[in-house]
Amino acid sequence: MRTRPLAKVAALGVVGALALTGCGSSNNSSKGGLSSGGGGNATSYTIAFEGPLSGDNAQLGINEYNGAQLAIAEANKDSSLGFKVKLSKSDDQGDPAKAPAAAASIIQDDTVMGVVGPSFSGATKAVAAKFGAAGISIVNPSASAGDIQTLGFKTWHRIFPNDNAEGPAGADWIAKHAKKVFVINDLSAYGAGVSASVASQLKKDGDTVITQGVDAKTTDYGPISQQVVNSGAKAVWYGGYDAQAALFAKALAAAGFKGIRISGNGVKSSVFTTGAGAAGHGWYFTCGCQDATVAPSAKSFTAAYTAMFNTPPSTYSPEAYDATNILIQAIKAAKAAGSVTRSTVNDQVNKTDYTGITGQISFGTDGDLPPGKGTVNLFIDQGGNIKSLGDITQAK
Amino acid sequence: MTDFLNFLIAGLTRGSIYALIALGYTLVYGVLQLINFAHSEVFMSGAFGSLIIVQSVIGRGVHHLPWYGVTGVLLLGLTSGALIGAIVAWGLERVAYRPLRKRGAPKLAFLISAIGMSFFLSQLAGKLFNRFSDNNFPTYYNVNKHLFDIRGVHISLIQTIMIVSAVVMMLFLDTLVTHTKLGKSIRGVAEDAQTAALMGINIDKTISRTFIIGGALGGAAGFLFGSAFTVYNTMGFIPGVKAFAAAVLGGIGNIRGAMLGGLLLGVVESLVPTAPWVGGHTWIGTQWTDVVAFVVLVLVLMFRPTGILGERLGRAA
Amino acid sequence: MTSLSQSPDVTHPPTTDVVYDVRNVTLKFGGVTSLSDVSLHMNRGEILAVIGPNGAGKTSLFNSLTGVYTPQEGSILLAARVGDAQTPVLLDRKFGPFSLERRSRKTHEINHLGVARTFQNIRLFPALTALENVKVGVETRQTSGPISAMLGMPWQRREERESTERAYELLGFVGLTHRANDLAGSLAYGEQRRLEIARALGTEPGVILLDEPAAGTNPAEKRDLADLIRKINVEDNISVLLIEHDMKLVMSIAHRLVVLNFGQKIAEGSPEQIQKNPAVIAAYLGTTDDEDAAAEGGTA
Amino acid sequence: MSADVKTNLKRLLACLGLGVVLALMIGDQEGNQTDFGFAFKAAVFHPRILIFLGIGVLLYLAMTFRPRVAPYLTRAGVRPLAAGTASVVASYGLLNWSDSGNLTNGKLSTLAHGARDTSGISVIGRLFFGSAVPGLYWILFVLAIALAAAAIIVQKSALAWGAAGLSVLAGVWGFVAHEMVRSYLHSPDHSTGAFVALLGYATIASASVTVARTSGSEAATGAFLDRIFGWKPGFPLFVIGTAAALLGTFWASWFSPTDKNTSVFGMSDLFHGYPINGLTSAYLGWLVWVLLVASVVVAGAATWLQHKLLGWASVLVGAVALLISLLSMHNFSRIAADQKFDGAVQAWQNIGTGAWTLCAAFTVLAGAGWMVARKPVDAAADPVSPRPIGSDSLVSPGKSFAFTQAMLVVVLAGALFYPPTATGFWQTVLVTEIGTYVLLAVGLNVVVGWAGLLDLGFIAFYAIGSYTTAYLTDTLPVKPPHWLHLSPLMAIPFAIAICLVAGVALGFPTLRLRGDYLAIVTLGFGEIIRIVAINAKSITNGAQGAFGIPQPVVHLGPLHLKWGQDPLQYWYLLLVFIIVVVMLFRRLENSRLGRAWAAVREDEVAAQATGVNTVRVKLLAFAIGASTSGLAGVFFASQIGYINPDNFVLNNSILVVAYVVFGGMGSLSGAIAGAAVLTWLPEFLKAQVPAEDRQMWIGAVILLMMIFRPAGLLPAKRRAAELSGLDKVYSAETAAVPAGEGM
Repeated sequence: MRTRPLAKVAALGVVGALALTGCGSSNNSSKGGLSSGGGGNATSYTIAFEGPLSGDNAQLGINEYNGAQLAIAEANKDSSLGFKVKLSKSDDQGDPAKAPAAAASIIQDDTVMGVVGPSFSGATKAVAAKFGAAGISIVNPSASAGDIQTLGFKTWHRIFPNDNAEGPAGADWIAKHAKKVFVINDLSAYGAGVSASVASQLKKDGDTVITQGVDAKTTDYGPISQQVVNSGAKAVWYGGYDAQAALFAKALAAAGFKGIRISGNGVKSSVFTTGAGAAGHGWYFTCGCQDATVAPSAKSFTAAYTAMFNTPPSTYSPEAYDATNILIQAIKAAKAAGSVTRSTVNDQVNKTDYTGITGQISFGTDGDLPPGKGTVNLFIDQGGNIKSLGDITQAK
Repeated sequence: MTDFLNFLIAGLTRGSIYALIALGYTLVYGVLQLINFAHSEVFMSGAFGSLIIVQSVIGRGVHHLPWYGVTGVLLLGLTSGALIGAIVAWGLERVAYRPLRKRGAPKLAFLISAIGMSFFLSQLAGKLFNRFSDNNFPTYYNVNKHLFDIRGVHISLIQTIMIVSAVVMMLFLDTLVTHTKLGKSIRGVAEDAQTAALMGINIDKTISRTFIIGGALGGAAGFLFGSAFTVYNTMGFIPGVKAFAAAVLGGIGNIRGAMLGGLLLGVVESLVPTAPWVGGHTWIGTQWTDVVAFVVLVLVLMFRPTGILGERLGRAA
Repeated sequence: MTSLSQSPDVTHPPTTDVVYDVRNVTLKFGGVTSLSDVSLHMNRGEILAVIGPNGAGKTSLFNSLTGVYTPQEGSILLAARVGDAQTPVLLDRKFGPFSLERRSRKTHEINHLGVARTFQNIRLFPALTALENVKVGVETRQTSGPISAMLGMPWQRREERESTERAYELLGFVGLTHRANDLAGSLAYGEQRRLEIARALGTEPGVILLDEPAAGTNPAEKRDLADLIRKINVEDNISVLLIEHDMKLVMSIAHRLVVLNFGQKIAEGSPEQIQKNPAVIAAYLGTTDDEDAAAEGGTA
Repeated sequence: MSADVKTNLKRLLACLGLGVVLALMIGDQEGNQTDFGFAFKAAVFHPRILIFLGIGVLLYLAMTFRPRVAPYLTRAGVRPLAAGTASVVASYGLLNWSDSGNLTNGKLSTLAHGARDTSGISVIGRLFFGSAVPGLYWILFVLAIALAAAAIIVQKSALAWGAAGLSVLAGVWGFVAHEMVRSYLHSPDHSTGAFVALLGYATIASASVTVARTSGSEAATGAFLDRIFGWKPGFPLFVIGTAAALLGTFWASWFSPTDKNTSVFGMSDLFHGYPINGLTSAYLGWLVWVLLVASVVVAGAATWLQHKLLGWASVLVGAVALLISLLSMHNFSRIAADQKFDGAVQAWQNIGTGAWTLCAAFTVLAGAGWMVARKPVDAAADPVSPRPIGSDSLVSPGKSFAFTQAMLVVVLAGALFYPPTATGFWQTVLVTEIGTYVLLAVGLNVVVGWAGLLDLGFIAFYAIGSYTTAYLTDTLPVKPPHWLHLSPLMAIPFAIAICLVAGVALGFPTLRLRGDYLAIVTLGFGEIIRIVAINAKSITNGAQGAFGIPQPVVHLGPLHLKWGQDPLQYWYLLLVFIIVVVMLFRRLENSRLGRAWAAVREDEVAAQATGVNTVRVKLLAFAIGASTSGLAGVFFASQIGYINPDNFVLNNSILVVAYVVFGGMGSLSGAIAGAAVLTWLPEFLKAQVPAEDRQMWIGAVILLMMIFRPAGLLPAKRRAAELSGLDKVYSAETAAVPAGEGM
């Protein structure tokens, strides 16, 4: 009988190819060789980050990338892990149209076992199916749109409460204090989404709601602030990101608004507190995350982050840190269970039960936090420091 | 009425910034018949330049200066902003315009080289400075202090500063163009460059100086804008586009037109979407601000195809 | 309610042998009056020359006749080709009895009515070849649209071929066949003048308006030009309206002359009559025969 | 004399300034929040500034001594030497030499660092990578160009022959060394570095040979190329095609890059015993050789003898060979996929470079035949026929025409058969960035390049096309009537029609505005469309956008095509779109309308006086441009499956204008090249500079292009005549607006 070369070779498989490289370098001296990265016992896996690293939203991406970098650095210091982790980055500029190319460069790298990102909901919707087809697990640290979990992405996960969870919680709290609320969004996917859910919950709670949008590229918030004051609203919600919120806070103070000012997770950062200065004092934030001053792990995270990047952690850095750690744990679990492939890693991510600095995280079948999981906390800018007021449903 | 006046003042504040930037567009358009797309980066450079210079002279830790301190900060900021703006604008002309002029490039090539320059400058600034997360002027004084407060109508310090310095600079420019020798040569080049050259006007120098003047105004506007709001590397883009619209609205190439167009656009943006006279915040809504601005622009241009005051530098009104 | 009146605001008796019938036309720019109460008529088949010193309003008249400017007062009637009915150039938008706004027919409409023109400072399409310049003119009379062009429909190909043949004919007529595939911008001055005439002829005009065709040409070229104008007039049976400074040329080819000064018509008649007219001699012939007419017309 | 000193001083200062700017541009992301001025200190006070100042001084010297060097620069061989040097430097410094995931990056320096100590690689390879002399490849390179340069200066043919030999040695050695690494690493490899280096060295070698064979005469590279391509039309293509065919069969891998690099010789054995069909079996066994020889011989004979009938024969043979190859490739790759060989799940996967190269070679050989077959009879005999003055062929259809045709064939072969050999990343970039924007640029070229109207809101039509698709495929909150439920490709006519209407609607009120007024109004229009898309939540789903736009499907009789996640499928669809649009537009350019556009652009008043209805002509430009954009929008929406208003920002409109002008206004090939280069560049720069800096570099590239080549990359011949731009005197007719014109 003749041999069947094709079947013979096919049996080697992808793993075989990796092993080949490993073998090639095993007899090398320590000073180098082509496969030094993966040689010896220290196998190396890659976790990829996809997000905006250039363009208008680059700061957000950099915050997250830094968080991921810190997690990777800490993992590589941990000798008990049994493997090394590399972080690769892929820039999608936060633009759904540029996301497919960014995703393709991740997918084509065989060593990538999981993805942190994409940072934005739009980019996520554009590429999650591609990652799903490639079997790569995605752990999303910041794409908060309330509908992603319904779109049937196979390998997609999110580690924080989405807009539909965070918004209503904030709205219920506002309704306790004000009957007329001014809801402003920045016309971005995030701002508009979360503001819409806030507004609809407020209406359910019987409040009068005025909704307006102000483009995120605006710098002069004078007219809109004047409008808030004139409307006689007792509270104002801003859905958007920190830098714009800081400008808005200043304009609002200048216009003499005295009511409640509250915003979401996108604003809760040092960019806001330093940018707004005194005008930001007394702003409230809702966030589906733990209090960084209470949880000890979060404290050490803040210290390590500041030491590493010479700047305090900012919006979504902790989430990215947790997302990266979830992936590292999943790789570890997959390794312990036998084989590390994209699909086994994804299986392990599905089984995640992880307590990170932003909270206790596990995933439902749709990839989102299971219903009821993830408390939304209320925070306040107290003299330039962000302080937790605890669970928003209990908060005053 | 109170509301109306408050919105009007907010609009005038916004408009005076537009007008200051629009002057730069208009001046360059006057002499070269080109949109200087990189002018927004001149504005941005003025903001960064004044921020760095003011901070290094006065320091970051100083707060609540007395009135003479405030004046000092203002003068320093305006002059440093103007200086940096002028330098950048001069360099811009030398690098992105003059070589093309010498080669007789088509008109669009200028536009594209200016766009290239704009990308370059804003991203270089981003690379060098944008890691300053605290890109704000320190609170040397309370910018939002109400200077006047008459029956609910209030004007804050920064609004006063912005409107007054804008008006002063515009008057200065108007005088400069109508009454000085440099102004005459600028107008000459604007009217007919070839004839002007025959009359002994050095075209290169005049164009260079036009850029410098426009740059100085843009840089000063950058300081005003930066001290009122914030400073970042792409801060010039939106005000730049709006100021360009304002210049066209008033009649591009026309100095008084730029002033008028800027103020008008600011007021329209502030008043129309909010519509205080109908007492309603729900009339049009601020999410339509830019649409309102552009629709007004289109309407004006449909009835006056060369803007409110018409074209032509020096033939104002 | 608002309607474009097709009838002139002043009713004229029909005159079939008149190409242009201009009555009491006044054109103002801001405060400056460029044409003041000018009336003239142009007979079919004639070469009519309009002369006058710089700033007399000659080019303004041309621009009014071709729809570039809209005179505020007066009327202009046009019947360019043989058998055409008289058509008003100036239209009034009426609202009931009120005349709301006056506008001129668009330049290209007037061209389609059979009026072609050249420009004082040559205005060719320099980046097209000589042939293509003429084809642009010829093709304004064609009908095939962009879709048939994209799909290369047979009728479009036929039209393309016809326009090429016609353009070559015209180039031959003005003596430029050998420069057909050269860029218009690269042609010599005299050649450009002739090319402009060929382009104008391409639109099959009944009347052609030549704005200083001899400016900047040498004596030999002037002679050729005179021949060409006569040839156009006689062979193609095209009426010619001519602005020209060169008196020798004008007197040798024009059938009739109209003299403008300061926007007003001061004389009209045959070359002999004009040469003897004391008002003309005072206003014009005695003063200057300046070639440089840069300041004339619109900027006045 | 003092004026001279002053100029020199100015120049020196400018050069030093440039050095400082370079120092600011190159380096880490600098700046620190607490220490103002850190950025400058890090960039400027660090010793490295000396390097940049040194660059400035060098530049100054180069500029100052240019007059002395200039005579040498026109000598034969200088240009190819420069081109070769540039490509070798790019290959050594910028391009990837390996795609292995185990390397931090795939550049030569990284690869060499690892490879030189890897015992699994033969000593010949290791030597190249610097096991004995570190950086040997750079030394070889410097030696080769130094020798070549010396040969040019002193005109010694011995030196020139030496340079030629050295560059052949360096090129081939590098190529071989790379092959060794590739076979050792045994991982998929799409890197282009070694190949580009080989080409670069070949160019240097040919430059040296030219030097050796000529003596100091002035070189005119353009004329030289014309001579080569005009000598026997199609012959150069025959040479290229034959080389590619040999490369594809004798060198490159045919199957499954990861597991088994099987060359064409091994294919028959590999598939023995599998249910491949008879054709494939014959093909892998002997047919491929027959086809190869036949097409080479026929094409060679046709081009050498310039025989028309042979030319058609060559087209036929090439086409048949191509068809058979593709059929066989499909068959064996499907069989392999059935076996799950090397992770393949469907046909066409795992096919190596060799098979695709052979396909490209067949195409090029057929193209060579086509050039012979379609050679114009004899232009001189027919003086009356007009010569088309399209964007690309002003001069007579002789030599340059042949060059253009040959390039067209090569580009087409590349567009067809290069993408399958590229990485998934580049395939995606090709579809989502390059191809889409090429289509947009081709559309905008109608408006900006041909009709001369500055449109800064072009992306609005792209948005309209995308949203139309979303509407018709039922993914917007507002639902279409039942009978209007369409698949994306069926949405094309609707999108085109709606964009036509939108283009006319935008154009009608605004077209009486001149240049810059039009620019701001169109810009406003673009913004209005975007803001409406955000705010009209009940229609467009606002900022959340439309998700789930289905992928294209075609059901045409027996033909069932369904597009999925693979970017390649979309590439071929897009290629069809682009080719159709370009062909239609080429006809349009040389039609009555195209000339009318040119007339309006050149002189609107004269065009009116010649009877051109300028409003209609401009509206047509707007409408045609808009509908192209709408087509791109349909493609984009169904390709990506998700759209939101972020895709349609002002910046994209500005970028498309930049692409068109960068490429060369009014030239179809220019618009394509401009869009391709400027969308490729940011992705290429991903591997070269920090992500944040990319736009800065792109800005610098655009700026330099406009300074040194204001007419663009591939300028339109028509447009070139307008380079007097600013000096054009506008006469009274345009400048003055008479009192009655106020409306």
